[in-house]
Amino acid sequence: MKKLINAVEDVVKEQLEGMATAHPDMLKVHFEPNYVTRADAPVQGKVALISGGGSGHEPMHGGFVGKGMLDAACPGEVFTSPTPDQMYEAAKAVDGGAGVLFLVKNYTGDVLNFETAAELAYGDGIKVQSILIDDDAAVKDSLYTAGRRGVGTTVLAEKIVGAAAEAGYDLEQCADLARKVNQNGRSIGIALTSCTVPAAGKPTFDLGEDEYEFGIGIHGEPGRERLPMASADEIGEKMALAILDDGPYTRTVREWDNESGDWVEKELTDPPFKSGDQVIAFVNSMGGTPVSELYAIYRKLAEICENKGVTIARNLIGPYITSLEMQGCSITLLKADDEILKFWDAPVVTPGLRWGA
Amino acid sequence: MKKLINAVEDVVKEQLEGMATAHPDMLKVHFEPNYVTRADAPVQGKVALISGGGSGHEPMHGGFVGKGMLDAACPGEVFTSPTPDQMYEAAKAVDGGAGVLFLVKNYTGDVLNFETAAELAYGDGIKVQSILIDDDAAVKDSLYTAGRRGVGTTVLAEKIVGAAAEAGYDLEQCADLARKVNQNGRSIGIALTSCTVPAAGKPTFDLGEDEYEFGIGIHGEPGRERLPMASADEIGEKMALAILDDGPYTRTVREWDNESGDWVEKELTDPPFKSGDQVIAFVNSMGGTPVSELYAIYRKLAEICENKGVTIARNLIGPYITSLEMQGCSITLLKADDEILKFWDAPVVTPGLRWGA
Amino acid sequence: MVTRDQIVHWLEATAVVMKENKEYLTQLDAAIGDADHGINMDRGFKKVMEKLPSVADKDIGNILKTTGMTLISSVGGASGPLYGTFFMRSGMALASKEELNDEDLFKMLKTGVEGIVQRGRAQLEDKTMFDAWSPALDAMQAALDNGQNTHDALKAAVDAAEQGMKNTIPLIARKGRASYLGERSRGHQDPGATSSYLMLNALLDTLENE
Amino acid sequence: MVTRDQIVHWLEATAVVMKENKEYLTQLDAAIGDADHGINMDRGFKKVMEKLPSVADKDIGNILKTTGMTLISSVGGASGPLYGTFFMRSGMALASKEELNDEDLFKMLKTGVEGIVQRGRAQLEDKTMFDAWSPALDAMQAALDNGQNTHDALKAAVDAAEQGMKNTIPLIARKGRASYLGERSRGHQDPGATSSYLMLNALLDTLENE
Ligand SMILES: Nc1ncnc2c1ncn2[C@@H]1O[C@H](COP(=O)(O)OP(=O)(O)O)[C@@H](O)[C@H]1O
Ligand SMILES: Nc1ncnc2c1ncn2[C@@H]1O[C@H](COP(=O)(O)OP(=O)(O)O)[C@@H](O)[C@H]1O
Ligand SMILES: [Mg+2]
Ligand SMILES: [Mg+2]
Ligand SMILES: [Mg+2]
Ligand SMILES: [Mg+2]
Repeated sequence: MKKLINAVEDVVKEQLEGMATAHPDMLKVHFEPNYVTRADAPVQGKVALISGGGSGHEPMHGGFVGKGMLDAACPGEVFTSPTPDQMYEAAKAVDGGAGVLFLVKNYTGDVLNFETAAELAYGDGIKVQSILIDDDAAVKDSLYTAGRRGVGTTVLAEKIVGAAAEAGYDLEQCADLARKVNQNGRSIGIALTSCTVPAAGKPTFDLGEDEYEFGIGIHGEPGRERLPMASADEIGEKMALAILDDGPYTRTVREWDNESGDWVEKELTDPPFKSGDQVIAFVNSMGGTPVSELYAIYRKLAEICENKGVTIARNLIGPYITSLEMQGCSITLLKADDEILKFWDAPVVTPGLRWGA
Repeated sequence: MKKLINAVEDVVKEQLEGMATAHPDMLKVHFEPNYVTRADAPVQGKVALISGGGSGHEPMHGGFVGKGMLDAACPGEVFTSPTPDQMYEAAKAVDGGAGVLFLVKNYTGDVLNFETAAELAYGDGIKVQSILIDDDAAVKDSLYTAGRRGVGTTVLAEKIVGAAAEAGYDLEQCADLARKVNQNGRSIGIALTSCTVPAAGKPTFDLGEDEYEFGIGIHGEPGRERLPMASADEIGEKMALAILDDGPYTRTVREWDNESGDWVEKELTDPPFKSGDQVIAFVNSMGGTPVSELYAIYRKLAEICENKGVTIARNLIGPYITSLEMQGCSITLLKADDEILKFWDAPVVTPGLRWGA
Repeated sequence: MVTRDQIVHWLEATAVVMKENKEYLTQLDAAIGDADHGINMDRGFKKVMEKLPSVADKDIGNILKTTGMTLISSVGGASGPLYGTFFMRSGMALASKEELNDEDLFKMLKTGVEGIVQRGRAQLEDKTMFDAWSPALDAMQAALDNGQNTHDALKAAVDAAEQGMKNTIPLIARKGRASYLGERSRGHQDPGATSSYLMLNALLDTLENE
Repeated sequence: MVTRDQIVHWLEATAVVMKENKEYLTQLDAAIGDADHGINMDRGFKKVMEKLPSVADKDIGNILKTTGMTLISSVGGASGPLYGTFFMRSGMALASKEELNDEDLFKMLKTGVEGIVQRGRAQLEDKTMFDAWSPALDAMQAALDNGQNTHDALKAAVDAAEQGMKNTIPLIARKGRASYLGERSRGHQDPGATSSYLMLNALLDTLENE
C-alpha cells in the first residue's frame, strides 16, 4: 500500500484538518465527535441539510458543505458508518429553527445510525426528516436484500435539495424534493482495480489484468459480475443500458414522522426511464480514473441516450463520489423536471462543487 | 494496461468528442488539426489566450477553455507536443483583433512548435506574444539542460492571465502579467506509481512498493531522485522545502517581438520566496491520487508556510495538471500581489475550473 | 439474584471475549461482509471499559444505558446501533434496579432483543444476530416456565444461541451487507450471530464463576 | 547535377529508411528520451509520401518546402519543427530550381542545418542531431574545396556524420528532453543524430544508384 498518509488511524482526522485549514471561508471542522459544518451555520430560518457516511468517498460529503449544498457532513472512519452522536451534535449545531433533513445512503449501518440520531435530535425538540438514497441499479430486488445501495444520486440530491433549502423550502418540501430526486435517479458502477483501505493495508479484492467488475458499490466491494475487460464503448453501453432498461423498483422505506414521533413505513415505486425524458447525466470517477477517460464514457452515454430519446439537459463529469484511489467509474441518470433543473442551476459554493457564485 | 478507452490511436479524438458533447455551452472542438476554442470565440477586441501541449494532463488545457481563462487549447497526442498548424489555426480562429498570447510550457518540443506557430500567425498579420512557463524547481540549472520544465504554474497563469484578458488588458500587459506569474511561481512533483501511455501499453517506469520518485515532471518521466517511501508529513515537508528554500533562478528566454518580427532573448531571474510573502498554494493530484490525500499534504504545507512566515492567501486543491492515472501529487506556490489575487478571484467558467459565475 | 457487580463483571467478561475473538469475528465478516465486525466490537467494548468505572456504583439500569450509549457512539456500522439499542432498552426496562431476579434477567434480554428487532427489522433466518437471540429467548422462556432456575434457564438459552448461530451457516443473507452477496452468502456463519452467542455465553460464565 | 527526380527518390528512400529504423530509433529515444523518435519520424515521412505525388512535378524548392511543411504538421515533438525547418529553409534557398549543381547541393544542406541551429540553438557536443550535421558539413566543404566531385564530397559528409553520431555516445545531453537526465544521458547514442545520419546516407545511396 502506497498512499500519502501518516499513521492509518489518523487518516480521517488529518484529512479533516487539511480541509479546515484550506477552506475556513466555507466550512468549520469539529472533532470528537467529528463533523463538518457550514462556516455560517446555523442559518436562521433555513432547513439544515445533513449527510454523512463512511470516509473514502471524497469530496463527498465534507467537500459538499457550504452555501447552496450541505449544512453539515458526518464522516465515519474509512468505509464505516458514522455514529449517531456525530449526526446528533451536527444537527444541534446547524439547526436554524426550521428543522434538519438527513440524507442517508441506504446501507444498514448508515440507516441504523442515522435513525438513532434522528430519535435523539427529535428528543431535543429539533424537527427531523430523513430521506433514504437507494439508487444502485446493480442491486436487483429489495425483498431479499437490504435494498438498493445509495450511490451517485446522493451527490445530485445534496446539490438540488441544498439549493431548495437555500431558496426557502420548508422541511416537508425539502423532504418531498429529496424523495423525488431519489426516486428519479439511478446509478451503476464499474471497477478496473480494487482500492486499498488504509487500515487493511492491502487491496480489498484481486482483479486480473483482463477483467473488470460490473455493478460495484462504493466501498471496494466486488460487483454484480466479473467480466472480461472491454472497450470504453462496450463498458459505457452496458452501463447506460443497465440504467435505461431497468424496470420499476419497489421497496418499503422508513421515514420519521414528527407528529407521532415515530417511524412510518412507506412503499415507494420508482418509474423506469422512457423516451422523452430529460435527465441530468453524471459520469463519476471512482478516484483513480482520470477525467479524460470519463469523457470517453460520456461520449458513448450521450449517443445511447440520444438513441433512446432521452435528452441530457445537464451533466457533471469528474470524481465526486469515489472509493479511495479505485480505478473505475459510475454513471448516474436523474430524470429532471423544471424544479430539479432550477435547483441544479442555482449557485453552490463548496470545496467540491462550485458555480454561480 | 486497463483504461476506459477504445483503440489507442483514437484516445485523444474520442476524449475531445466527449468534451464537445458535454460542454457545448463553454467550448467548441475542431478536428484536423485538433484544437478547442471558446464557444463564443473570437471575442472582438479581447486578447486571445492560447495554450496547448501533449494530452494526458486533463483537465489542462482543453478543460480550461471558456470565459475567464483560455480562448483556445491545442492538444497533441498523449505526452507529445502539438504541431504548429494546430496553434496557427487556433490563433486564426480566436484572434479578436487584439492579438494572441501563447502560454508555452518549457519542453523543447512545445517551445519549437509554438515558435513556428507564432511565426506563421505573425506572417498572417496576427499580433503575437509568447510567454514561457518554466517553474519546475526539480530542475536545478538552466545552463546544462533545456531549463526548468513547465508544470503547475501553467494552470495558475492560464486562470490569472485569462481573467486579465477578460478585463481588457492589452497584449503587452497580458504578456507582462504572464511573465510575472511565471517568475513568481515554483513547483515540485512526486510519484507513487508510474502511468501508462495508451500507445505504449505498459507503465513508463517501475517503482517498488517501498519507494517513490521525487522531482518528477508531468510525462511519467522518472524524477530527480528515488527515495524510500515515507509518510505524508515527510513527503509534504520535503516538497514544501524544495520550493521555499530554492534559490534564485536565472535563464535566457526567447520572446517574440512584433516590431522587428523576430525573436529576442531576455535574461530573467526569479526571486526566491521569503518571509512575509503571500502566496496562492496549489496542491495537485497527478491523476490517481484522491483529493483526500491531497488534504493531508496541504495540512503539512500550511504548517510549513506558517513557520516560514509565508501566508497562504488562496488555495487550489485537486487534479488539474495530471499525468494520466499516475498516483502522486505536486505543489505549486505562486507569490501573489494584489493584481494577481484580483484576477485569481475573478469569475471563470470552464469545464475544469469554475467560480464567480 | 443477579447483583450489580455481576452485571459489571459480565460486561468486563464480554470485553475480554470480544478482544480474544477480534480476529475470528473479523474473519467471519471478511467472508460475507466488510471485515470489520471484530474490530468494531472490540473498539466498542474497550470504550465501555473506559466508561464503566464512572457508573459502576450506579443502579443496573444506569449501567446498561451507559453501555448502550457508549456502544452506539463508538461501534458504528450495523452492529453498533443494534447492540447499542439492546443495552439502552434493557437499561430502560430495569431502571433503578440494584439487583435482578429471574424474571428481571429474562426481561433484560427480551426487551434488549426487541430493541434489536425494532431497529433492524430482522426476521428469523435472515442470517443476522437475531438468529442467535430468537431461539435463545424461546429456550429460556420454556425453561423458566418449566420452573428451572436462572442458571439452568440461561444454560438452555446459551445452547440454543450456539445452535442458532451454527444454523446461520446454510442461510442466504437477507439483511445487512451480506444480503448483496445472495447465493454467495451461503456456507458462512454470520458474524453478528457469533458475537451475540459470545456475549450471552459470557453472561453464563460470569454467573457460574461467582 | 542532381535532378528533381533524384530529390524525390531521396525523400522516398528516407521514408523507407525511417520505416526500417522505426524500432531502432525509438529504442535509442527510450534510453534518454520518451521513446517516440522512430514513431515520429516514420509518421512524418509517411505523410511526406502522401503529399509528394501532388508536387513531384514542381521545382525542387517547392518539393522541399512542401516536405518541410508536412514534417512540421505531422511529426510534433522537438524533431518535427527541427527537420521541418531544415527542409523549409533549404527549399527557400533553392526556390524555383529544377536541378542542383554541387554548390546547390551543399547550399541545400547548409541552409537546412542553419535552420536547425536557429530554431534549436544547439551547440556542438550538446548531444543533438547537430553533432551529426556539423562535422558532415565541414567534411563536405573541405572536400569541395579540395575539388572533389559531388559523390565523393557527399561520401565524406556521410562518413563524418556517422562518426559524429557515434561521438554523441559519451556526451552529456544539454539540449532537449535528454538534458534532464544529466550524467545518466552518458553512454547512449543520440536518436536525432542517428536519424540525421540515416537521412544523409539515404541521399548518398540515392545518388549512387542512379
Ligand atoms: N437488519 C439487521 N438486523 C439485525 N442484525 C443485523 C442487521 N443487519 C446486519 N446485522 C448484523 O450485523 C452484523 C455485521 O456487523 P458489522 O460488521 O459490525 O457492521 P457492518 O455490516 O456495517 O460492517 C451482521 O453479521 C449481522 O449479524
Ligand atoms: N535544441 C535542439 N537542437 C537540436 N536538436 C535537438 C534539440 N532538442 C532535441 N533535439 C533532437 O531531437 C531528438 C528527439 O526528437 P524526438 O524524440 O522526436 O522529440 P521529443 O524529444 O520531443 O520526443 C533528440 O535526439 C535530439 O537529437
Ligand atoms: Mg516526444
Ligand atoms: Mg462489517
Ligand atoms: Mg463496516
Ligand atoms: Mg522523443
